[in-house]
Amino acid sequence: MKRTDSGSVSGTDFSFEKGSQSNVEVTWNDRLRDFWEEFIYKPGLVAWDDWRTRIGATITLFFLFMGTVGAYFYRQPSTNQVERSVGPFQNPDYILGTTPLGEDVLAKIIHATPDILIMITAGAVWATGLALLIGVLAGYKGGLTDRALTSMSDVAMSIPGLPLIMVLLVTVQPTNPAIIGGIITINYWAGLGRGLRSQVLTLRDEPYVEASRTMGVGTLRIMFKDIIPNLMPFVLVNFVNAGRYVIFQAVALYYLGILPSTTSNWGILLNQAVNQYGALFSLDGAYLVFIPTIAILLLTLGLILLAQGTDRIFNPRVRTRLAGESESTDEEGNEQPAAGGF
Amino acid sequence: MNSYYLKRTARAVLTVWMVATITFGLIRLLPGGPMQQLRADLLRQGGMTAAEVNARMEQYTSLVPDQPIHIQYFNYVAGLAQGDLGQSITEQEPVVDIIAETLPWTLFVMETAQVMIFVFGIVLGAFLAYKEGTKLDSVGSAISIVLSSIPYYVVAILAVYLLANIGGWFPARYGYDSTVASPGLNLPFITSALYHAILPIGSVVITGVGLQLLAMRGNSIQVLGEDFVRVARLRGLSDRRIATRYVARNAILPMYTGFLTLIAFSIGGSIILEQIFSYPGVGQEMLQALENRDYPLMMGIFLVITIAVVISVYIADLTYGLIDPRVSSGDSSEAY
Amino acid sequence: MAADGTQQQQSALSAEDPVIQMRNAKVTFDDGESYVMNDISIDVRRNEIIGVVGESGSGKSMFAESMLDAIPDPGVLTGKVEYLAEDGREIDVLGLSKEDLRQMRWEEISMVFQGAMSSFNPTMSVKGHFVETLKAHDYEVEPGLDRAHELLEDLYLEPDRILNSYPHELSGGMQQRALIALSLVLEPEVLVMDEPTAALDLLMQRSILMLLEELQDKYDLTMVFITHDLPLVASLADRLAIMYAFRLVEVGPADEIIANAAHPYTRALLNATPNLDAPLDEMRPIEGSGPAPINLPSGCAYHPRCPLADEQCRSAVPEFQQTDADHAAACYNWEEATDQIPLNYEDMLDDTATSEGDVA
Amino acid sequence: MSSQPVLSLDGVEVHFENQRGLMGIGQEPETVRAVDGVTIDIEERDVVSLIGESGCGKTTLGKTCIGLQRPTGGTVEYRGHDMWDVRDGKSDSDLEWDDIRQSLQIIHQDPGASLNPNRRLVSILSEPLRQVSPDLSKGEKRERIYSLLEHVGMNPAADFAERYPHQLSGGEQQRVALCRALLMNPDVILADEAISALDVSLRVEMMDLMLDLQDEFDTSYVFISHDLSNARYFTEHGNGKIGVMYLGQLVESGPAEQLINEPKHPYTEVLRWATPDLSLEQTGDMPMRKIDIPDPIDPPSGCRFHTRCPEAREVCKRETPETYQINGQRAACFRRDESHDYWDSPELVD
Repeated sequence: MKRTDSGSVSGTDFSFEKGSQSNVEVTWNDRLRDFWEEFIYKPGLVAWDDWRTRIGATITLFFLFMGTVGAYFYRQPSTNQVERSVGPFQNPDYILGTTPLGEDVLAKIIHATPDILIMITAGAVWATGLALLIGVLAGYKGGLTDRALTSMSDVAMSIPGLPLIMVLLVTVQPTNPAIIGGIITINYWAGLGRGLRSQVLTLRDEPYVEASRTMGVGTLRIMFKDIIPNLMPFVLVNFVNAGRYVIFQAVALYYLGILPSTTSNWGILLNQAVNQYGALFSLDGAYLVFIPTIAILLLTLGLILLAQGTDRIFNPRVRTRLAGESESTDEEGNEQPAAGGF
Repeated sequence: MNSYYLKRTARAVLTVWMVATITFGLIRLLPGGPMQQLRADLLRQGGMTAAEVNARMEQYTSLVPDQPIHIQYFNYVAGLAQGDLGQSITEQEPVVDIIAETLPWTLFVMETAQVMIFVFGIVLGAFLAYKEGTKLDSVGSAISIVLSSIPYYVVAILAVYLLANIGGWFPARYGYDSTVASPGLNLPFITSALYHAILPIGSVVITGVGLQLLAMRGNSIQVLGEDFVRVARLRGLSDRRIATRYVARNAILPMYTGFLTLIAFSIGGSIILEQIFSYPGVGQEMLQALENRDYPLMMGIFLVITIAVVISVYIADLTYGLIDPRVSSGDSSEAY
Repeated sequence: MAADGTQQQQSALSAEDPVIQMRNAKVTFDDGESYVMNDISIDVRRNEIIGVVGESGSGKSMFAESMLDAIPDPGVLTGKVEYLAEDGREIDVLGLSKEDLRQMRWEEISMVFQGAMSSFNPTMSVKGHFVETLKAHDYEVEPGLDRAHELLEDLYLEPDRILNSYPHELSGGMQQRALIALSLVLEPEVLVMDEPTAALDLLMQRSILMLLEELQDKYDLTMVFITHDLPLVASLADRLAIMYAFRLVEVGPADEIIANAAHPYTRALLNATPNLDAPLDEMRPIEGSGPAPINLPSGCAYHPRCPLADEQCRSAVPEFQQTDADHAAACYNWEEATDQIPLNYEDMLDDTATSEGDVA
Repeated sequence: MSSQPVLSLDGVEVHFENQRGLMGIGQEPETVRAVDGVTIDIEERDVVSLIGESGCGKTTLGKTCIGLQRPTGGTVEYRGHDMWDVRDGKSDSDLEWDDIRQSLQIIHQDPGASLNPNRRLVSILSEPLRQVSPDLSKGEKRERIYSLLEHVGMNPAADFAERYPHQLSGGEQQRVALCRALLMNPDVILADEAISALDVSLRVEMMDLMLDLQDEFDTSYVFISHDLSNARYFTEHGNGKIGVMYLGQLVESGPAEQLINEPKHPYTEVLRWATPDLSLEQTGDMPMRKIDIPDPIDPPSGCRFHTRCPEAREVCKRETPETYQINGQRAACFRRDESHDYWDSPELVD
């Protein structure tokens, strides 16, 4: 049937003479089941399959547990609460030993974790979020916005991190860990933004993005439906790297005494070990240096391993293979069998 | 001048100018920022009229405090061009001289460390790529992951602790042994300086090489899978030639841009390293300036460090055009 | 499985003056469970252009790579591959040591791949590729570059401009021709080409084929041209070998195969490719799809898609049978194929045959 | 022919400026004249094929037709109204840009890249329905998607709908791309080399499918290909016309059978020579004087084909031939005009 009016699709839309008319309605629990399967069950399956993610996830969950439940139950560290200068694993009440001021080392480690975790999440979310916004906008829009945003991130990128943070912290004197996290990654988003921009530049000209544009799909919807999902592996890896950067900088700032030593932090423990307790000059004070080091190492290691494993989550091939969905036999038959190939 | 280099030069100059403006902003406009706090300190000392305070502040920062902003800004930039960054409060010396003394030490440690990280990362990364799938490969990768999970300053502390204080094999402090030599181009000074630099450089390299190694390994494995490597083997080229001219050469390209951003953050990181080794670098000066509120020195160092970063990134940027022919013909945005 | 090495009686497969002899060549990736190239025995004749045609996934690339023993690991090549040089040397390719194999490749047999762009080192000029190849085989560079100049001129390219530019500065067609020149710079006797022009558009493809024909006369080369595009290679090749499901199914002179292909698959392939001569409504695609190496149908692999399939086809793999002087097909019922599967360009064949007599 | 063409392009030009020197100053910018003065009409339920070598501007022209590329010269009219005036709100017609946009769709060459790897088919195919009829419930959308999938031979549709693109073969992916375009109920679909990436035996199948669906969806096709035989098959079945492009200009156009059997332009004869056929009789040597296309930045003077044309003469270097009309066929070559002084100007020899 020929469409009468010009172009616009009014009542006379097409209907199929042929084709089965099975009516299909989508119930509410279908939607829920889809959501569960899509975002929790399958990614979990993929994550667990790779040994790196398994270790990474266990370590990170351990710290999460320590930061929440542990901090809630275990006693606050305070001076002279226990016997002084006891080595680790000698007494079950204070398993990790005590400081020369009589503080329980395990308490200090545990109670530093909540702040560190908040700082990491705040800093990483701020850096990745801003980088995603600027990178995608500059990459997709192009032209003047691209030039402006790129030169802005050029400047931010070339300002060395630590000195800038120091200047800001000295003037702002923040105490809330979330703000500290944000300030620490004040210019970290620049490098990430540039990486995202170049990825978006390639994605923007992909046929499926052009097809969406041709269908008249809005720019925002294209960004969130077509471009960002394909960036997620890159974004996630850098989200965790931002976390690693925050840990390193935060501990350094506490160690240097720039951040107030009122709150507890592994950096402060290190600072006290080195400057006050003179741990560096005799072997028996070694545990005061090694314990915070191991804490930092473990948390960072957990994050890095988690990142390396998770980019497979966003790869649809891996997700379907693991979830047991059948791989269609390729119609032309691919030249190389699953095993080898060239 | 090829358009690519022209664009890069323009971008470097623009960046330096914008950084200078931001530093000016940080000093002058930040509420509770350095200038206000300097005025408060001077008033607290007491016994000075407002005019005297202004004169003293002008002496330190070579800026007349109550002039309209744009004139101050103009003087600031003009002063900057002639290298006048004001005067340090604590050391009563022009900021520029202090920086001139200390910046070489920082650049020496940090740039050597970066170059070593880059070289080791490439060589070991390519080596592991060739050994992909073997036990050595998995062990090597695991070690690099663990090594990159420790902050360099923690390794520095451990180095001072175990290798210097307890072990005694290396000097734990200072840039050179003043008893043995005096600064100058004489051999004892150079050997002593090198001897003192081993621990700082070592701790940065050990923790930095891990990520670069893994990145290089990933790139090399990807290049090894490319057709032109297979065709090269069919053409009978020697393995050595393929490993260097084909695999390493193409695997370095993406690494180079990562290396650029590393320069920026490493110079910033010198502050804590020099505090641990009390190394006479610009980082330690910055820390002391921060601790005793010596704003002119603090902001001067901040500006110089940033410009040093911009220049080193600019140099690396120009050389990038040499190793990737595709760039110098057209301006490819990923270069930076 | 097929009887072991069928010797002289299949004249289509053997040759008086072969340059390459392949006997029961097999390639497997999972040590024997499935074969990506299954029991190929054929001779490549000296100074001939043989076209090897097959849909993607039929094992034709393996056939090309096995001539240089260049199967990528973990692939394993078994059987016998003999190279008989012009000066009488007989070289068992699979028996060669690593160094001898390195010498033989490119000096005796060289190869051109499909993606020219990905066959060049992006950070090196085209000249760099020529020089390092000459040096790797201890040829003097100067005379080698003169040869390169001549080759590039034969290929309608300006030698100096091409040599001094980087691969990304050349168009697709130029890169492919530079690659062909690079593969001939050591004056090999055999040039194996795996879909060399597939990525280019038609006019460039045909032009390159013209140039290959001229090069073959000038340097009296033997050429093995692998492609999925039958009409394209039909005009260039002296002989055609059709592959299906990792086996050879038909071999014979090009015009013979075009005029009366014996194997049902070849006839179906000829009917399926759109070309200018066949009347429009008779073009029919081949139903179904080529089998994967793992679940290979029993007996003749084509029997699920073949209209002539009978019990015999389903049980045993057909032997090669002589259907004409120099033309053989591996099919039990090849006689009925001619009348049961008409070729849709029959009338075009009749008038050209009658008007000029000799079609080739 | 029907009343008003769906699309009519008049003297369309598309020039790309790439900046050399710093931000445009310094060396003057190079202009690539991708499309240089093309006039063509696309009727209702029509098939127009554009053929030519890569780099001749056929894709750019195709994208200009469906409004993805803004022309730098000439006009592109959709049902009589200038498309880009509507876009800029300057047009008097009651048409909105969204309606025009939604009625001109595209299918790409590489099936693997034309579907978002991260979305299931059902989500990919509900996108067009969301644009065209937003009020449909999720159930109705699925129903319509299932019936179209079965219509193009992908059943059981429910199973295919849940799949990701990487779980489909090249042929299936291309059919989904076709479904996506058809669900927009478009007036014109640009098939940009839509079948050249498919395996030989699948090409005919895909072309047949596109032609069957043409009647049902009442859509025209702009079919781009570098292969004359594919274009001929598709155009002949849809009884449309073929346009031959060279360096941004339409050198010849006309009904498929006429154009192939009696080509009126030397370049079409060269393309005809390049199309392999099974009769094997025409060998002959290289019909063109040069293989490579001249640099599009400064195309040859006069008739742009004169540097490679086997019939080129001195006059071709100086003058640019206008388009001659010969009973339904149009060709831009002096040879079509007996009285032109081309015939007595000396042979061009380089």
